[in-house]
Order: sequence, then C-alpha cells, then structure tokens
Amino acid sequence: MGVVHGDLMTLNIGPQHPSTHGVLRLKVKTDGEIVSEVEPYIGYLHRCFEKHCENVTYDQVIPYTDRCDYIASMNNNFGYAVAVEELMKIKVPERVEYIRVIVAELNRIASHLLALGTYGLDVGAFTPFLYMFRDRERILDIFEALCGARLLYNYIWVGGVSHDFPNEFVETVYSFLDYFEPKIKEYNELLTYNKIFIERTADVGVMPPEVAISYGVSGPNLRGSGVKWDIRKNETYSIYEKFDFDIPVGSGIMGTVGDCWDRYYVRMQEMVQSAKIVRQALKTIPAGNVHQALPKKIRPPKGFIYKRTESPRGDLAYYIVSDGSPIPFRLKMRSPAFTALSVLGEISQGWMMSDVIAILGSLDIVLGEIDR
Amino acid sequence: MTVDNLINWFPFGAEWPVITFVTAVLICAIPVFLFIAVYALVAIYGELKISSFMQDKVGPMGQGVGLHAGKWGLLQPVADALKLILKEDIIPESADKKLFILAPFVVFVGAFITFAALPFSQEIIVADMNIGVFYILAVSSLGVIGIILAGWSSNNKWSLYGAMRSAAQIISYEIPAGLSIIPIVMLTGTLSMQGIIVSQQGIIWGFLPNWIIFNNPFTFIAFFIFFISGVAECNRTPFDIPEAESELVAGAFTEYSGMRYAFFFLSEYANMFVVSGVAVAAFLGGWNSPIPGFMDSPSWGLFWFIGKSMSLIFLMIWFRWTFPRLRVDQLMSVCWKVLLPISFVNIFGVGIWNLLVG
Amino acid sequence: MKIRKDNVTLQYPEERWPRPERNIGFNVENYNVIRSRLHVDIDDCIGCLKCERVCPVQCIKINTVKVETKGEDLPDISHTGITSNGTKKALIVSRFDIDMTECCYCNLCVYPCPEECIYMTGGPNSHKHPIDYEFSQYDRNDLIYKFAKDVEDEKMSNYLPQQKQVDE
Amino acid sequence: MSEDQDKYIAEVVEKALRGDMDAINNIEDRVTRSKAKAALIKAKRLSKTAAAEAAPAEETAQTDTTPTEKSLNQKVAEALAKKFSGSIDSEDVNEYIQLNGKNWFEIAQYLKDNPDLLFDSLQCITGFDFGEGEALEVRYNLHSMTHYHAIEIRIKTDRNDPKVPSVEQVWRIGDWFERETYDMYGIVFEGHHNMTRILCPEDWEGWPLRKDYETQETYHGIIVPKVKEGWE
Repeated sequence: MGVVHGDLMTLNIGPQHPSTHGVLRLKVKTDGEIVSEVEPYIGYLHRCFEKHCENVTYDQVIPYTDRCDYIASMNNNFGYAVAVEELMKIKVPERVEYIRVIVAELNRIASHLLALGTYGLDVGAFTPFLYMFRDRERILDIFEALCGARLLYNYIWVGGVSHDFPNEFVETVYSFLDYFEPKIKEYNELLTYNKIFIERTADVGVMPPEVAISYGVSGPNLRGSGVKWDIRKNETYSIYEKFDFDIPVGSGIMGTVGDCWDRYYVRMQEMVQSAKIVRQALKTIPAGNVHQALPKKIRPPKGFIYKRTESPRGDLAYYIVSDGSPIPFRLKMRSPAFTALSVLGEISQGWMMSDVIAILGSLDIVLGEIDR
Repeated sequence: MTVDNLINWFPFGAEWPVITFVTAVLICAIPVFLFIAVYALVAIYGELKISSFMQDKVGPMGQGVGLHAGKWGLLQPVADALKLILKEDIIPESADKKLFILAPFVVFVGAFITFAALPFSQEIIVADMNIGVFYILAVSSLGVIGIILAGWSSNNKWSLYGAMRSAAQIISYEIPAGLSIIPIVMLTGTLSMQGIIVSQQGIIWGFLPNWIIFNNPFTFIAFFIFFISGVAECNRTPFDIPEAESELVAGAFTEYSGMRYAFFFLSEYANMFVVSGVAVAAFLGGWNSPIPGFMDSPSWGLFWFIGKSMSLIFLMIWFRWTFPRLRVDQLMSVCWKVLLPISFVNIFGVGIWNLLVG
Repeated sequence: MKIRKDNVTLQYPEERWPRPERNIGFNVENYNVIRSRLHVDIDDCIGCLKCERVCPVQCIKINTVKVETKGEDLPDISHTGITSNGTKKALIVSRFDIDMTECCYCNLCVYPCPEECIYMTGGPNSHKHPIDYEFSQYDRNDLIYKFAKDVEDEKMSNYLPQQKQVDE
Repeated sequence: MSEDQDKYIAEVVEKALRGDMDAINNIEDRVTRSKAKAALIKAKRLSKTAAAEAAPAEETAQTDTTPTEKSLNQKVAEALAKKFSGSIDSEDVNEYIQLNGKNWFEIAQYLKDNPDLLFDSLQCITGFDFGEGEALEVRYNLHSMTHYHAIEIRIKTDRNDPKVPSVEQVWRIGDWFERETYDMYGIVFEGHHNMTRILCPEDWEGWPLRKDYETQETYHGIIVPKVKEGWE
C-alpha cells in the first residue's frame, strides 16, 4: 500500500464470535480502531457437498442441497431441480411451476427477514431482530404444514414437488401476506429510517459496481450497487415471466450508491416484490396433478448444463455433468455467498472495527453455502 | 440517617473519633449495599420483563410443576444471582492475576461510594456534604480505572479494545455531564444535594412544580444533555460500544465469569441508579412531590425519589431495546461536537436568564 | 390450519408446538408429511430394501434371509407370513437398523415403501404410532434403533443361508 | 361400454402421440388410465422406427432455432483465432470453446476488455476430472453484464503436472475460485498470489475431487474410519 504503518495488531474475529454468522474467521489487522486488512478464512463448515453428490443419485442430492444454504432451502432445491430438468428436457406441469414460485418467494421473504434481522443485531438493535424472527416463524409454520419440515424441506423434486398444497393452504398464505405487508412499514419505522442506523450504515462499505461485478457479487448485494441484474427477469426461468414485479436497485438515498444501507434497503424492497409475486401466483394458480412429470428413474442423457437461478443471496448456479448414469459425474455449485464474502477484504479496508461487522452483516452470507 | 447523626449519637464519639467515624460509615454502608442488591434484582427483572413485552415475548415465566422461576418469573433474578455466585471462577492463565481480581471491586467501589451523597428523602442521606454534587461527579469516574484494569489484566485483545473505548467514552462524557450541572449550581447557589432539592419546592409558572428542569429553557436542555451523558457513562445502548456484543464479544468483561462478572453487572445497574438519582435530584425535584403539598412528607419523599429514578431507569431500558449502537467515532463526535458546545451555551444562557428574569 | 397470532413464546415443557393439521388434499393415504423419528412396523416389512437404497446418508441397514415357505408364519422366530396389506412375505428381515444420529429427516425412505411400513411417527400416522420427536440418549449407540425381532441366534440360524448350504 | 372405452382410449392415445400427454393424465378412472398408457406404449413401439428417423431431424431443427448463442460462440472463436492463433483446440465451438491454455491470461483480458464481448463477470470456475489416468480440465463460465450473453471456456491440462495461467488479475473473483479448484483438483494456477487450500485444512493430503482420490489413513494421528462401526 506504500504507507508504512507502525505496529499493527492482528485480531482474529471468529471462528467463535457473536456476529460472524456461522463459523467464519476473519483475520483483521488493525491500527487502533482502523482496520487496514481483512482476510477471511473459510472452510470450517466444509462438508464435501460436491464429493457427496458424485456418490449419490440425482434425487438423493436434493437433501444435500437443502443443507448448503439452510436459510433458503426451497430456492436451493428449486435451482437444482430446474437444472436437472433442463438437462433431462422434462416439462413440468404448470401447477408445479406455480407451487415452486410461491414457496420459493415465501422462502425468499423468510431469508431476507433473517438477513435484515441479524443485520439489525450486528449494529446493535435487538428488537427488530426478534420482530423479524417472529414473522419468519409464520412462514416456517406454513412450510411445516406444506411439507412437514421447518428448515430443510426436500420439497421441490426433479419433475415436480413432493406434495400438493394441503387444504386451505392458499387462504393461509393470503392471511400471512395480509399480516405481513403492513409489518414492513413497522420495520422501516423501527430500523430503516432510524437516525442511528442510517449513521451506522449509510456511506459505509461502499461497493462500486465495477468492483462488485469483478468479484462476481450477485443478488441483492449487486443490486445494492445499482446494477439491475436479476436472473428472474434477465434470464427468466420457470414461469417468472408471467409475473409483474420490479427489481429494486440501490439508489444512494441516504448516502452513496452501494453502501450498506442500500444493500439493506434492496432486501427490504425485495420482500415487497416477493409478496407481490406470491399474490399474483395465488390468484392464477391452475389445478392439476403435481406428480405426473416425476420421472421413475432420473437418468439424464450425456451432457452438461450450467444453470443459474436467483436465490435470495444471488446467482445460484449448478454445473452438472452427466455421463448417462443415475449418479452425477460432476456437480459444482456456484454459491452466491462465496463470491459475496470474497469482496469483504476489498470493501472493508480503512473502515473501523464496528464497520467491518456492519459490512459483513450487509453482505448476508451463509457459511453453509460458502463452505459447502 | 446521616453519618453525622450517627457520630453524634455514639456516646464515646469524642474519645475515639476515628473508630467512631469508621463504625458509623460501616453501619451506613450495610443498608446501602442491601439497597443496591435489592434494587439490582428488581432492575434486572424489570429489564427482562420490559424487553419481553416490547418484543412480543412473555419473559421469564413459571408455571406447572418443577423448578421454575416462580409466579411470573419473579424468582428469575434471584436464580441469575445464585447462578453467578455459584459458578466456577475462572482466571485465565496469562492474566495479570492481582489486577484481574482487583478490577471488579474497583469498579463496584466507584459505583458504591457515589450512593453516599444521594438524597433518598428529606432525612435519609448518608452524608449531606456541602459539596455533594462535586463529590458525585468526582467519584463516579473512579469506575473507569477498574474497567481499564479489567481490560488490561485480562490479556485479551477484545478486553483491551473494550477498556480503551470505555475509558475514552466515560472521560469524554464526564465533561458535558459536569457542564450541564453547573447551571443548577448557578441557579441554586449551593453544591449540597439537599440544598438543591430544597430550593425546588413550590410552584413555578402558575401550575408546574418548581423543578429546575422547568425553571427556564436552558435548564430544560441541560437535563437532556445530562441524561444522555449519563446513559453514555453507564455504557448503555445506544452508547454501549465498550461491551458491544456483536463487535467486541463482551468488551472488558470478556474473560470474567461467576462472582466477578456479577460485580461488574451489579455496578452497571448501580451506576444507572446513580445517574438517574442525580438527574432526579438536580432537575426533577428530588424527593419533592410533583404536586406540591400532596403526599409531601419525609416518608413519601423516599417513594418519590425512588419512583422518579425508576422512571428514568425505565427510559434507559426502553432506549436499550429500541436503538442500534453508535460507532466509536460517532460517539465521540456527539460528545465533543454537539453536547459540549450546547452545554457552554447553556451556561451563558442560564447566567443571562438569571440576570434578566431571576 | 391457522398461523399463530401474537403470542410468540411457548412455555416449552407445558406448551407444545402447535402441529399444523396435515390434511393433504391429494391422496391422503399415500403421502406422509411429518418429520420426526422413523418407525418401522416390522411385521409388515417384506425386506424389499427400497428404503435402504434410497437413503442419501445410508443410515438404514437391512439384512434378509430367504424362506422356502412363502407367506407362512414362523412362530419360533415370531415371523408373520402375510403383511397387513395382504402381501405374502418371501424374506425374513433378520436385521433392520436405523441410525437416528445420521438420519437427515428427508423423508425419502417413506415414499417408496410398498407396504407403508416405514414412516415418521405422528401426523397422519398418529393412529399407528404417536408422535415422538424428543428422543435423546446419553449414549450414541442407543440411538441406533433395531426394529428387527429380537430372536435367539440358534433359532435364526436355521434360516441363515450358510446353514442351508451345509445341509445340502 | 367397453367399445366406448376402446374408442376413447384410441382417441386419447392419438392425442398423446401428438404430444398432449395431459389427455391421458386427465383421465379420472384409474383403470382406464392405465389401459390408455399401455396402449400408448404399444403405439409408440410400433412407430419406433419412424420416430427414430424423425427425432434427429427435430433435434437439429431445435439447435438451429438458437442462432444467437451459436453465433456468439463462433464470433468469440473467430476473434480468438485471429488474435491469438493456435490457442483454440477444438473446431467444435457449439457449446463451449476449448482452449489449450496458451496465452490464457491475455485472452481473458481481451475477452473482458473487447467492447463487443465485455465479459466482465466470471461466473464460475469448475474443475473437472475425466477419470483415472486422463486429463484434468478447468471450465470457465463467463458472462457479460452489459450485453447479457454468456460463454463457456474449457482448458485441458495434464494430470501429472496440472498448470493453468491464473486470471486472478482479470476477474478478482478468480482468486477464490482458483484456490477452490486447486484445493479440490490440485490444479496450480500460475501467477496466483496465494495458491493455498481454501476449504480443506492446510495439511490435507490429496485432491479430494479427483476420481482416483483415496481417503487418507490417519489424520493428525486419528485413524480415519472407512466403514462405520458395526455397520458393515
């Protein structure tokens, strides 16, 4: 860097630390309160996802995808199912597509609630965290009624979903949305427009769009930097083209484009858009059999596919190579949180200790997905 | 129940003045200590319950059979205290053991001795010094030495960070706190706590109690400056950066456990009471009834003083569960760039007001 | 099915989780949506190994022995010949272990079972087995559930394939 | 009744052969449905030869319907062949572009900076092993945030001495992706500033995702269990 520093203190944030969102270790070099270097060390949660996948059949991979991004399992199942279906050239029934979109968007809301809540906790606001968890619980209740599980669903299968909706499910989701949408105003009043919160997050950890793109950052983090890129719109999959929704992008209302507040606020707005999608889908969901396209045996033809989908954290991609056998020859997961964390070292240089925590929180990482 | 009364009451006071003085002080210390302990339990319970109601929870509850925290969880703070006392006391191997052991007591003493000048009622005050305000301001910053000791002796980087932040913060916020007390001294012309409270009896502006906060617009502002600085001195959210949980784990107290941690905990709550008590005595009429003449006897004075202090403590708890935390540089700029200039203006304002109106 | 209102806290040992009603609109009998402890009605198991094969974490282990007399009861090893669905069993299930420390509750083993004898307890199966999701043990090995009938080795050895080969 | 049913089934099967499987699936009576399905399979078997002839024709027609993708790959390949001659390995560039690793850093910079291509985003680096004793491969998925187009680039490398130029300086995410590939396959990216393991511990032995990987016997003195105790 050219500047000669005096004594720098090396500080290990993590692997056990209240705000590393899992088992992450940050090696931080500090000059007093100012941080001059941040180096993330990952791998504490490495579970050999890709190696596992080379030893189990295609349908057995789905429970493993659940456990990668355990905050948004539905979206992970969804991405995998879409990829394998495209490889096998399966056309799924329309009702299945609608069900998938509904559950994926509900899970997106749940994931964002967790991200925003823990972000509040990172900057010291405890109550919004509990409010958001309270509402996330309601989504988990819905999922529990749907598929029995609250966190690791194994719900979206290749060629369909494991069950149809239970009775009165649509009404329940409607009642949840009616309950939830006014709550966003409450969160905004409590946290988003709080003066201290703005002081802590606006103009902090600015990620210019070029840096974001170069680091492969995607999803709400990239949109927070003002880049309008959403796979649901730009490279539409499933039936997202049928729905009318906006892509919120960061505009630097409170500070600079691409600061922590923008990333936070993009997520807040995305929840509104997801609720909008769910409402549209519930209105037009067709009847039908959700099991009719389930293949008896999943044996994709020889070939490869690189399929991207939009998970709550960004571009979730599966690179699947099939050799014609029922077991994937190679399955690579491109996890959005992995790329998001890699940018941390770049954007948190020169900020204070407290800001590093705020920036880390604003990137919304899930270590399960980074380490796989 | 002042120390002076006790000394006079002892028959052998004149012969052995030192022994008499020490005995009297020790006798006075016991009820104060008991008060702090009981108050801390109540405040902890209050904090748990208030935060729970703010967060759609129910807080500690007991129902059904088995070991539960009593009716409505009333025994929860007792259980917490017992747990802390019975817990294994861990001293890290690389810690500076003497200082490590000393630190919690220094912090607690800093909080404890300020109670000596707190006027609980017309008659209940440990020592009605003629420099009470000055005394409280002086000794309340003693605790910071303990925190620095704790942070240094733990031999832990988080602790060191916490201690440094804490020292910077407490010393900085002493200044606006002290400067916002000066207008009161100017108005009342005394440094004695009781003297300040006595001067607040009666009615002002026709209907308001003659509290200093209502005396003029400048004292009104001074109250808020004092209270904000007080919250910061207690290291409470939004100024809790020295023990910022999400950044510094537990700041200076990271390595402490068991009884020693309990002492830090106790002194934090004691400090809250001191700040509230001084604010009540200096701005909110102390033991005076809000409606002059109504329930205005010495025994009700205790009720009013503690009641008013508890309301301010409720306010602090409310802050804690509502606001995010400031950053360390923002904290300092709030102190030096906002509170300090306003306090100076206040002093001039009160002086001019006194000349023109008073 | 109702979503919970404002009371978020549950006083756990007294208040239980409000399990959502699982009234599935589609073909209730075949689908089981609850995630709890796995249970096997061993009398109904025909030893088809489908659940063992489908398990993504290999936590199910089944050994079977072929019997000559298909569909007959063998009282000495308390083997029933016919399942409750009416299928005649051609195999004795001599070992059926599920390691619940490894189970990932993905429910995949439940779907392929032709006799619906492996299921997760509670929910739609409450009439077969009450819900049990609070099972903990001090020893890991106690969480390996052995569902096969506990039979003396001597009696079982009459049916083991090695024994038969020696006889022939 | 049965005549009606036969007629109905024949009708439905005809529909299904034209691609409308819903017609069969929507039959409510289970028996009729299974009969219809059996008839469908029979019909398909009869027309198998005809279908086999028709299918490839259809497939080629399908691939022709996506000329943009194809032309992009060809465009890139042509540009690369012109500027960096001898860097492309395979003539077939329909699905991906096979490079041989020569000049890869310069090519990457060209791909990123050329205003027509502007592949400013490296989406993914996938290590790949063809099998025991065969070559390793690195697959790059590139994407342009300006033109919204994507290509896949593959570089084969020798199994015994796997080396590929690093593109860390071109796309910053290459740093971690390359470390991950190194961690899993042992492919060394030349020019990378910090070629260390990222997910596995630093003292891990072997390259886990290679097809010939064998679990180590002991790790830090602990015997690695190959088979679960009592579970053989």
